Amino acid sequence: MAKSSFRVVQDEIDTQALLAEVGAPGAGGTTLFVGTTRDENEGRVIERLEYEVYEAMAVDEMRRIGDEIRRRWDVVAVSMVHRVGVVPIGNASVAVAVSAAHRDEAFAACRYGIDTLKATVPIWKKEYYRGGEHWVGPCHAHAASGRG
Amino acid sequence: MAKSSFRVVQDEIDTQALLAEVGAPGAGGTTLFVGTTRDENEGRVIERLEYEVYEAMAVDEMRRIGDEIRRRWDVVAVSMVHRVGVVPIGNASVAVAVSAAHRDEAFAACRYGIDTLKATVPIWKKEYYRGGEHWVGPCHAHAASGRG
Amino acid sequence: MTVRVLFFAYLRERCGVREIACELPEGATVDDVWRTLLARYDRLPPEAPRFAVNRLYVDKAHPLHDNDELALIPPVSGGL
Amino acid sequence: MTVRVLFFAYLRERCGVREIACELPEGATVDDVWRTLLARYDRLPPEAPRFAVNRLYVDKAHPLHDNDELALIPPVSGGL
Repeated sequence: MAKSSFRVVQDEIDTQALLAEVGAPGAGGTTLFVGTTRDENEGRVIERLEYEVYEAMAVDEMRRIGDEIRRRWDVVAVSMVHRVGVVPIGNASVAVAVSAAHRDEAFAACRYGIDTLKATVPIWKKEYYRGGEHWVGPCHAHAASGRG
Repeated sequence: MAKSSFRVVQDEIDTQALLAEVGAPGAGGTTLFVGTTRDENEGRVIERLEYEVYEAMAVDEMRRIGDEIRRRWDVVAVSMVHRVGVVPIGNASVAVAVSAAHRDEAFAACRYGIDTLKATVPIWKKEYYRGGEHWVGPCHAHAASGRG
Repeated sequence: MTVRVLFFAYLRERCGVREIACELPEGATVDDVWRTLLARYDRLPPEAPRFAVNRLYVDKAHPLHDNDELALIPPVSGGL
Repeated sequence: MTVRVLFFAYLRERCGVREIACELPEGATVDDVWRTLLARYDRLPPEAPRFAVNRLYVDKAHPLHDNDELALIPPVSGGL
Protein backbone atom coordinates (compact mmCIF):
# COMPACT_ATOMS: atom_id res chain seq x y z
CA MET A 1 0.00 0.00 0.00
CA ALA A 2 2.65 2.52 1.03
CA LYS A 3 4.99 3.46 -1.78
CA SER A 4 8.38 5.13 -1.92
CA SER A 5 9.24 7.33 -4.89
CA PHE A 6 12.18 9.43 -6.02
CA ARG A 7 11.49 12.00 -8.67
CA VAL A 8 12.58 15.13 -10.46
CA VAL A 9 9.67 17.20 -11.76
CA GLN A 10 9.26 20.33 -13.87
CA ASP A 11 5.93 21.42 -12.43
CA GLU A 12 4.38 22.03 -9.05
CA ILE A 13 5.21 19.55 -6.31
CA ASP A 14 2.09 17.76 -5.14
CA THR A 15 2.72 17.38 -1.40
CA GLN A 16 -0.73 15.89 -0.93
CA ALA A 17 0.06 13.03 -3.29
CA LEU A 18 3.40 12.56 -1.53
CA LEU A 19 1.72 12.24 1.87
CA ALA A 20 -0.85 9.87 0.43
CA GLU A 21 1.69 7.57 -1.19
CA VAL A 22 3.82 7.09 1.93
CA GLY A 23 0.77 6.49 4.11
CA ALA A 24 -0.21 3.02 5.36
CA PRO A 25 -2.36 1.59 8.16
CA GLY A 26 0.79 0.65 10.11
CA ALA A 27 2.36 4.08 9.75
CA GLY A 28 1.40 6.13 12.78
CA GLY A 29 3.47 9.17 11.88
CA THR A 30 4.54 10.95 8.75
CA THR A 31 7.02 13.80 8.69
CA LEU A 32 7.11 15.98 5.61
CA PHE A 33 9.70 18.64 4.94
CA VAL A 34 8.97 21.17 2.22
CA GLY A 35 11.65 23.58 1.06
CA THR A 36 10.30 26.75 -0.47
CA THR A 37 12.09 29.28 -2.65
CA ARG A 38 12.76 32.50 -0.78
CA ASP A 39 12.63 36.05 -2.08
CA GLU A 40 15.92 36.98 -0.48
CA ASN A 41 19.42 35.53 -0.02
CA GLU A 42 22.34 37.24 1.69
CA GLY A 43 20.68 40.60 1.24
CA ARG A 44 19.93 40.18 -2.45
CA VAL A 45 16.35 40.43 -3.65
CA ILE A 46 15.78 37.37 -5.81
CA GLU A 47 13.71 37.93 -8.94
CA ARG A 48 13.91 34.47 -10.43
CA LEU A 49 15.24 31.06 -9.50
CA GLU A 50 16.25 28.25 -11.76
CA TYR A 51 17.46 24.76 -10.95
CA GLU A 52 19.67 22.64 -13.18
CA VAL A 53 19.80 18.89 -12.67
CA TYR A 54 21.86 15.89 -13.69
CA GLU A 55 18.62 14.02 -13.76
CA ALA A 56 19.59 10.37 -14.07
CA MET A 57 22.12 10.65 -11.26
CA ALA A 58 19.84 12.82 -9.11
CA VAL A 59 17.15 10.15 -9.11
CA ASP A 60 19.72 7.42 -8.42
CA GLU A 61 21.18 9.45 -5.57
CA MET A 62 17.76 10.05 -4.00
CA ARG A 63 17.07 6.33 -4.25
CA ARG A 64 20.38 5.61 -2.50
CA ILE A 65 19.42 8.02 0.29
CA GLY A 66 16.10 6.19 0.59
CA ASP A 67 17.93 2.85 0.83
CA GLU A 68 20.24 4.20 3.52
CA ILE A 69 17.25 5.51 5.47
CA ARG A 70 15.64 2.09 5.38
CA ARG A 71 18.87 0.54 6.63
CA ARG A 72 19.19 2.97 9.53
CA TRP A 73 15.61 3.45 10.70
CA ASP A 74 12.48 1.39 10.95
CA VAL A 75 10.43 3.35 8.44
CA VAL A 76 7.47 2.39 6.28
CA ALA A 77 8.16 4.50 3.19
CA VAL A 78 10.30 7.42 2.00
CA SER A 79 9.55 9.71 -0.93
CA MET A 80 11.60 12.57 -2.31
CA VAL A 81 10.87 14.99 -5.09
CA HIS A 82 12.81 17.96 -6.41
CA ARG A 83 11.43 20.51 -8.81
CA VAL A 84 13.78 21.87 -11.48
CA GLY A 85 13.70 24.57 -14.14
CA VAL A 86 12.24 27.94 -13.17
CA VAL A 87 10.55 27.80 -9.75
CA PRO A 88 8.48 30.86 -8.81
CA ILE A 89 9.34 32.51 -5.49
CA GLY A 90 7.35 31.05 -2.62
CA ASN A 91 6.83 27.71 -4.35
CA ALA A 92 8.03 24.35 -3.13
CA SER A 93 11.32 23.30 -4.72
CA VAL A 94 11.87 20.15 -2.70
CA ALA A 95 9.88 17.79 -0.50
CA VAL A 96 10.85 14.77 1.58
CA ALA A 97 8.20 12.59 3.23
CA VAL A 98 8.86 9.70 5.61
CA SER A 99 6.25 7.51 7.23
CA ALA A 100 7.02 5.26 10.19
CA ALA A 101 5.27 3.43 12.99
CA HIS A 102 6.69 5.96 15.45
CA ARG A 103 7.51 9.64 15.22
CA ASP A 104 11.13 9.37 16.41
CA GLU A 105 11.96 7.49 13.23
CA ALA A 106 9.81 9.72 11.02
CA PHE A 107 11.55 12.88 12.26
CA ALA A 108 15.10 11.53 12.28
CA ALA A 109 14.82 9.94 8.85
CA CYS A 110 13.17 12.98 7.25
CA ARG A 111 15.88 15.24 8.64
CA TYR A 112 18.60 12.91 7.39
CA GLY A 113 16.86 12.77 4.03
CA ILE A 114 16.79 16.51 3.38
CA ASP A 115 20.30 17.04 4.82
CA THR A 116 21.78 14.32 2.64
CA LEU A 117 19.84 15.41 -0.43
CA LYS A 118 21.30 18.90 -0.06
CA ALA A 119 24.81 17.50 0.24
CA THR A 120 24.84 14.91 -2.52
CA VAL A 121 22.04 15.16 -5.06
CA PRO A 122 23.38 16.80 -8.25
CA ILE A 123 21.08 19.80 -8.53
CA TRP A 124 22.24 23.40 -8.81
CA LYS A 125 20.36 26.58 -8.03
CA LYS A 126 20.86 29.80 -9.94
CA GLU A 127 19.54 33.04 -8.53
CA TYR A 128 18.70 35.96 -10.76
CA TYR A 129 18.58 39.28 -8.98
CA ARG A 130 18.67 42.92 -9.99
CA GLY A 131 22.09 43.47 -11.47
CA GLY A 132 23.27 39.93 -11.84
CA GLU A 133 22.98 36.23 -11.50
CA HIS A 134 24.68 33.72 -9.29
CA TRP A 135 25.10 29.98 -8.95
CA VAL A 136 24.50 29.23 -5.30
CA GLY A 137 27.48 27.57 -3.66
CA PRO A 138 30.97 28.44 -2.43
CA CYS A 139 32.32 31.85 -3.38
CA HIS A 140 34.28 30.74 -6.45
CA ALA A 141 30.93 29.88 -7.99
CA HIS A 142 29.94 33.55 -8.12
CA ALA A 143 29.45 34.74 -11.66
CA ALA A 144 27.74 38.09 -11.46
CA SER A 145 27.13 39.61 -14.85
CA GLY A 146 25.68 43.03 -15.54
CA ARG A 147 22.10 42.70 -16.64
CA GLY A 148 20.31 45.80 -15.36
CA MET B 1 0.67 36.44 4.80
CA ALA B 2 1.63 33.47 6.95
CA LYS B 3 -0.93 32.58 9.56
CA SER B 4 -0.85 30.45 12.68
CA SER B 5 -3.95 28.55 13.71
CA PHE B 6 -4.98 26.19 16.51
CA ARG B 7 -8.06 24.12 15.92
CA VAL B 8 -10.13 21.13 16.87
CA VAL B 9 -12.12 19.70 13.97
CA GLN B 10 -14.73 16.98 13.50
CA ASP B 11 -13.93 16.22 9.88
CA GLU B 12 -10.92 15.41 7.74
CA ILE B 13 -7.75 17.35 8.44
CA ASP B 14 -6.77 19.42 5.42
CA THR B 15 -2.97 19.22 5.50
CA GLN B 16 -2.74 21.13 2.24
CA ALA B 17 -4.53 24.13 3.75
CA LEU B 18 -2.27 23.87 6.80
CA LEU B 19 0.87 23.98 4.65
CA ALA B 20 -0.54 26.88 2.67
CA GLU B 21 -1.42 28.97 5.70
CA VAL B 22 2.00 28.71 7.36
CA GLY B 23 3.82 29.48 4.11
CA ALA B 24 5.40 32.86 3.39
CA PRO B 25 8.05 34.23 1.05
CA GLY B 26 10.53 34.43 3.95
CA ALA B 27 9.89 30.88 5.09
CA GLY B 28 12.43 28.62 3.42
CA GLY B 29 11.38 25.46 5.17
CA THR B 30 8.18 23.95 6.50
CA THR B 31 8.05 20.78 8.56
CA LEU B 32 4.73 19.03 8.85
CA PHE B 33 4.02 16.12 11.16
CA VAL B 34 0.88 14.10 10.55
CA GLY B 35 -0.26 11.50 13.05
CA THR B 36 -2.42 8.77 11.57
CA THR B 37 -4.69 6.33 13.34
CA ARG B 38 -3.29 2.81 13.32
CA ASP B 39 -5.11 -0.48 12.95
CA GLU B 40 -3.23 -2.10 15.81
CA ASN B 41 -2.06 -1.23 19.34
CA GLU B 42 -0.25 -3.58 21.73
CA GLY B 43 -1.43 -6.55 19.75
CA ARG B 44 -5.09 -5.55 19.67
CA VAL B 45 -6.79 -5.11 16.32
CA ILE B 46 -8.53 -1.75 16.46
CA GLU B 47 -11.97 -1.58 14.87
CA ARG B 48 -12.87 1.99 15.72
CA LEU B 49 -11.24 5.00 17.31
CA GLU B 50 -12.90 7.90 19.00
CA TYR B 51 -11.40 11.04 20.51
CA GLU B 52 -12.97 13.09 23.29
CA VAL B 53 -11.88 16.68 23.82
CA TYR B 54 -12.13 19.46 26.38
CA GLU B 55 -12.36 21.77 23.46
CA ALA B 56 -11.98 25.23 24.93
CA MET B 57 -8.92 24.24 26.92
CA ALA B 58 -7.46 22.15 24.08
CA VAL B 59 -7.43 25.16 21.78
CA ASP B 60 -5.97 27.38 24.53
CA GLU B 61 -3.30 24.79 25.26
CA MET B 62 -2.33 24.51 21.58
CA ARG B 63 -2.10 28.29 21.42
CA ARG B 64 0.18 28.28 24.47
CA ILE B 65 2.41 25.69 22.79
CA GLY B 66 2.53 27.94 19.72
CA ASP B 67 3.52 30.92 21.90
CA GLU B 68 6.26 28.90 23.56
CA ILE B 69 7.57 27.80 20.16
CA ARG B 70 7.77 31.42 19.04
CA ARG B 71 9.67 32.28 22.20
CA ARG B 72 12.18 29.48 21.74
CA TRP B 73 12.75 29.40 18.00
CA ASP B 74 12.88 31.84 15.15
CA VAL B 75 9.85 30.55 13.28
CA VAL B 76 7.48 32.22 10.85
CA ALA B 77 4.22 30.45 11.75
CA VAL B 78 2.91 27.41 13.65
CA SER B 79 -0.40 25.65 13.08
CA MET B 80 -1.89 22.73 14.94
CA VAL B 81 -5.09 20.83 14.36
CA HIS B 82 -6.57 17.79 16.08
CA ARG B 83 -9.50 15.82 14.79
CA VAL B 84 -11.98 14.48 17.36
CA GLY B 85 -15.00 12.21 17.34
CA VAL B 86 -14.77 8.98 15.35
CA VAL B 87 -11.64 8.93 13.17
CA PRO B 88 -11.46 6.12 10.61
CA ILE B 89 -8.35 3.92 10.71
CA GLY B 90 -5.58 5.28 8.49
CA ASN B 91 -6.85 8.85 8.68
CA ALA B 92 -4.97 11.82 10.08
CA SER B 93 -5.92 12.56 13.69
CA VAL B 94 -3.39 15.32 14.31
CA ALA B 95 -1.15 17.64 12.31
CA VAL B 96 1.48 20.17 13.31
CA ALA B 97 3.06 22.50 10.74
CA VAL B 98 5.91 24.93 11.38
CA SER B 99 7.46 27.26 8.85
CA ALA B 100 10.80 28.96 9.44
CA ALA B 101 13.56 30.66 7.51
CA HIS B 102 15.80 27.66 8.19
CA ARG B 103 15.13 23.96 8.56
CA ASP B 104 16.84 23.52 11.95
CA GLU B 105 14.12 25.65 13.50
CA ALA B 106 11.33 24.08 11.47
CA PHE B 107 12.30 20.55 12.56
CA ALA B 108 13.02 21.34 16.21
CA ALA B 109 9.86 23.39 16.68
CA CYS B 110 7.62 20.86 14.93
CA ARG B 111 9.01 18.06 17.08
CA TYR B 112 8.53 20.10 20.23
CA GLY B 113 5.00 20.94 19.08
CA ILE B 114 3.79 17.36 18.64
CA ASP B 115 5.62 16.13 21.78
CA THR B 116 4.09 18.86 23.92
CA LEU B 117 0.65 18.47 22.37
CA LYS B 118 0.67 14.79 23.31
CA ALA B 119 1.68 15.60 26.87
CA THR B 120 -0.63 18.49 27.66
CA VAL B 121 -3.55 19.00 25.28
CA PRO B 122 -6.73 17.61 26.89
CA ILE B 123 -7.77 15.04 24.31
CA TRP B 124 -8.43 11.39 25.02
CA LYS B 125 -8.41 8.45 22.67
CA LYS B 126 -10.71 5.48 23.06
CA GLU B 127 -10.01 2.30 21.14
CA TYR B 128 -12.75 -0.16 20.30
CA TYR B 129 -11.53 -3.63 19.49
CA ARG B 130 -13.06 -7.07 19.28
CA GLY B 131 -14.11 -7.91 22.79
CA GLY B 132 -13.77 -4.56 24.45
CA GLU B 133 -12.90 -0.96 24.56
CA HIS B 134 -10.12 0.95 26.18
CA TRP B 135 -9.17 4.53 27.02
CA VAL B 136 -5.56 4.87 25.94
CA GLY B 137 -3.32 5.84 28.85
CA PRO B 138 -1.76 4.31 31.96
CA CYS B 139 -3.02 0.91 33.05
CA HIS B 140 -5.55 2.15 35.59
CA ALA B 141 -7.40 3.70 32.69
CA HIS B 142 -8.24 0.26 31.31
CA ALA B 143 -11.95 -0.34 31.21
CA ALA B 144 -12.49 -3.40 29.09
CA SER B 145 -16.10 -4.38 28.83
CA GLY B 146 -17.46 -7.52 27.19
CA ARG B 147 -18.94 -6.66 23.83
CA GLY B 148 -18.38 -9.66 21.59
CA MET C 1 -19.40 29.82 46.35
CA THR C 2 -20.16 27.52 43.44
CA VAL C 3 -17.65 25.76 41.22
CA ARG C 4 -18.43 23.76 38.09
CA VAL C 5 -16.60 20.44 37.92
CA LEU C 6 -16.05 18.76 34.55
CA PHE C 7 -15.41 15.04 34.02
CA PHE C 8 -13.80 13.63 30.88
CA ALA C 9 -13.04 10.30 29.26
CA TYR C 10 -12.76 7.34 31.67
CA LEU C 11 -13.51 9.54 34.71
CA ARG C 12 -16.71 10.67 33.04
CA GLU C 13 -17.65 7.07 32.26
CA ARG C 14 -16.76 5.76 35.72
CA CYS C 15 -18.68 8.42 37.58
CA GLY C 16 -21.48 8.53 35.03
CA VAL C 17 -21.45 12.31 35.02
CA ARG C 18 -20.18 14.99 32.68
CA GLU C 19 -20.51 18.07 34.84
CA ILE C 20 -21.64 18.90 38.37
CA ALA C 21 -21.93 22.05 40.44
CA CYS C 22 -20.13 22.04 43.82
CA GLU C 23 -21.07 24.31 46.69
CA LEU C 24 -17.94 25.18 48.63
CA PRO C 25 -16.96 27.37 51.56
CA GLU C 26 -14.84 30.45 50.77
CA GLY C 27 -11.14 29.62 50.62
CA ALA C 28 -11.66 26.06 49.35
CA THR C 29 -8.90 24.59 47.19
CA VAL C 30 -8.79 22.10 44.35
CA ASP C 31 -7.78 19.45 46.87
CA ASP C 32 -10.91 20.13 48.94
CA VAL C 33 -13.05 19.44 45.89
CA TRP C 34 -11.10 16.29 45.12
CA ARG C 35 -11.71 14.92 48.64
CA THR C 36 -15.40 15.72 48.33
CA LEU C 37 -15.57 13.87 45.02
CA LEU C 38 -13.70 10.84 46.41
CA ALA C 39 -16.29 10.57 49.17
CA ARG C 40 -19.14 10.91 46.70
CA TYR C 41 -18.02 8.72 43.78
CA ASP C 42 -17.02 5.16 44.76
CA ARG C 43 -15.59 4.49 41.35
CA LEU C 44 -13.16 7.41 41.31
CA PRO C 45 -9.63 6.00 41.42
CA PRO C 46 -7.77 7.14 44.56
CA GLU C 47 -4.84 8.61 42.67
CA ALA C 48 -5.67 12.16 41.65
CA PRO C 49 -5.75 13.16 37.97
CA ARG C 50 -4.35 16.50 36.79
CA PHE C 51 -6.55 19.52 37.39
CA ALA C 52 -7.28 22.58 35.32
CA VAL C 53 -9.03 25.70 36.56
CA ASN C 54 -10.47 27.98 33.93
CA ARG C 55 -8.55 26.04 31.24
CA LEU C 56 -5.14 26.24 32.88
CA TYR C 57 -3.32 23.40 34.63
CA VAL C 58 -3.03 24.08 38.37
CA ASP C 59 -1.81 22.12 41.39
CA LYS C 60 -4.01 20.79 44.19
CA ALA C 61 -3.32 23.75 46.47
CA HIS C 62 -4.85 26.16 43.96
CA PRO C 63 -7.53 28.30 45.67
CA LEU C 64 -10.93 28.40 43.99
CA HIS C 65 -13.28 31.30 43.38
CA ASP C 66 -16.97 31.60 42.69
CA ASN C 67 -17.89 30.44 39.17
CA ASP C 68 -14.55 28.75 38.53
CA GLU C 69 -14.52 25.86 36.07
CA LEU C 70 -12.53 22.96 37.52
CA ALA C 71 -11.74 20.12 35.13
CA LEU C 72 -10.47 16.68 36.10
CA ILE C 73 -7.91 15.78 33.45
CA PRO C 74 -7.12 12.06 33.23
CA PRO C 75 -3.93 11.13 31.35
CA VAL C 76 -4.24 12.69 27.91
CA SER C 77 -3.74 10.58 24.80
CA GLY C 78 -4.26 12.84 21.82
CA GLY C 79 -1.69 13.18 19.07
CA LEU C 80 -1.48 9.47 18.37
CA MET D 1 38.84 4.32 -25.27
CA THR D 2 36.24 7.06 -25.28
CA VAL D 3 34.68 8.69 -22.24
CA ARG D 4 31.80 11.15 -22.26
CA VAL D 5 32.38 14.15 -20.00
CA LEU D 6 29.39 16.13 -18.71
CA PHE D 7 29.51 19.75 -17.51
CA PHE D 8 26.88 21.28 -15.26
CA ALA D 9 25.90 24.63 -13.82
CA TYR D 10 28.72 27.17 -13.55
CA LEU D 11 31.28 24.78 -15.04
CA ARG D 12 29.02 24.37 -18.06
CA GLU D 13 28.65 28.11 -18.40
CA ARG D 14 32.35 28.86 -17.88
CA CYS D 15 33.52 26.29 -20.41
CA GLY D 16 30.61 26.94 -22.77
CA VAL D 17 30.06 23.22 -23.23
CA ARG D 18 27.54 20.69 -21.96
CA GLU D 19 29.14 17.46 -23.03
CA ILE D 20 32.33 16.37 -24.80
CA ALA D 21 33.87 13.07 -25.82
CA CYS D 22 37.42 12.42 -24.59
CA GLU D 23 39.78 9.96 -26.25
CA LEU D 24 42.00 8.39 -23.61
CA PRO D 25 44.69 5.72 -23.38
CA GLU D 26 43.73 2.50 -21.63
CA GLY D 27 44.17 2.76 -17.86
CA ALA D 28 43.41 6.48 -17.70
CA THR D 29 41.92 7.76 -14.46
CA VAL D 30 39.51 10.55 -13.58
CA ASP D 31 42.50 12.68 -12.64
CA ASP D 32 44.00 12.22 -16.12
CA VAL D 33 40.82 13.60 -17.65
CA TRP D 34 40.79 16.50 -15.21
CA ARG D 35 44.37 17.50 -16.16
CA THR D 36 43.43 17.30 -19.83
CA LEU D 37 40.43 19.55 -19.24
CA LEU D 38 42.49 22.07 -17.24
CA ALA D 39 44.87 22.37 -20.17
CA ARG D 40 42.03 22.79 -22.63
CA TYR D 41 39.64 25.14 -20.79
CA ASP D 42 41.24 28.34 -19.49
CA ARG D 43 38.19 29.22 -17.47
CA LEU D 44 38.09 26.00 -15.46
CA PRO D 45 38.89 26.84 -11.83
CA PRO D 46 42.05 25.04 -10.64
CA GLU D 47 40.37 23.39 -7.67
CA ALA D 48 38.77 20.16 -8.79
CA PRO D 49 35.00 19.63 -8.43
CA ARG D 50 33.55 16.30 -7.31
CA PHE D 51 33.39 13.60 -9.95
CA ALA D 52 30.81 10.96 -10.75
CA VAL D 53 31.34 8.01 -13.08
CA ASN D 54 28.20 6.33 -14.37
CA ARG D 55 26.14 8.28 -11.80
CA LEU D 56 28.18 7.36 -8.74
CA TYR D 57 30.57 9.64 -6.87
CA VAL D 58 34.17 8.47 -7.26
CA ASP D 59 37.56 9.83 -6.28
CA LYS D 60 40.20 11.12 -8.68
CA ALA D 61 42.10 7.85 -8.78
CA HIS D 62 39.07 6.02 -10.20
CA PRO D 63 40.07 4.11 -13.39
CA LEU D 64 37.95 4.73 -16.45
CA HIS D 65 36.58 2.33 -19.03
CA ASP D 66 35.33 2.68 -22.58
CA ASN D 67 31.93 4.41 -22.77
CA ASP D 68 32.04 5.63 -19.18
CA GLU D 69 30.06 8.75 -18.38
CA LEU D 70 32.19 11.11 -16.29
CA ALA D 71 30.38 14.08 -14.77
CA LEU D 72 32.01 17.14 -13.23
CA ILE D 73 29.90 17.96 -10.18
CA PRO D 74 30.35 21.50 -8.89
CA PRO D 75 29.09 22.17 -5.34
CA VAL D 76 25.45 21.13 -5.31
CA SER D 77 22.78 23.50 -4.08
CA GLY D 78 19.45 21.75 -4.41
CA GLY D 79 17.08 21.38 -1.52
CA LEU D 80 16.96 25.09 -0.71
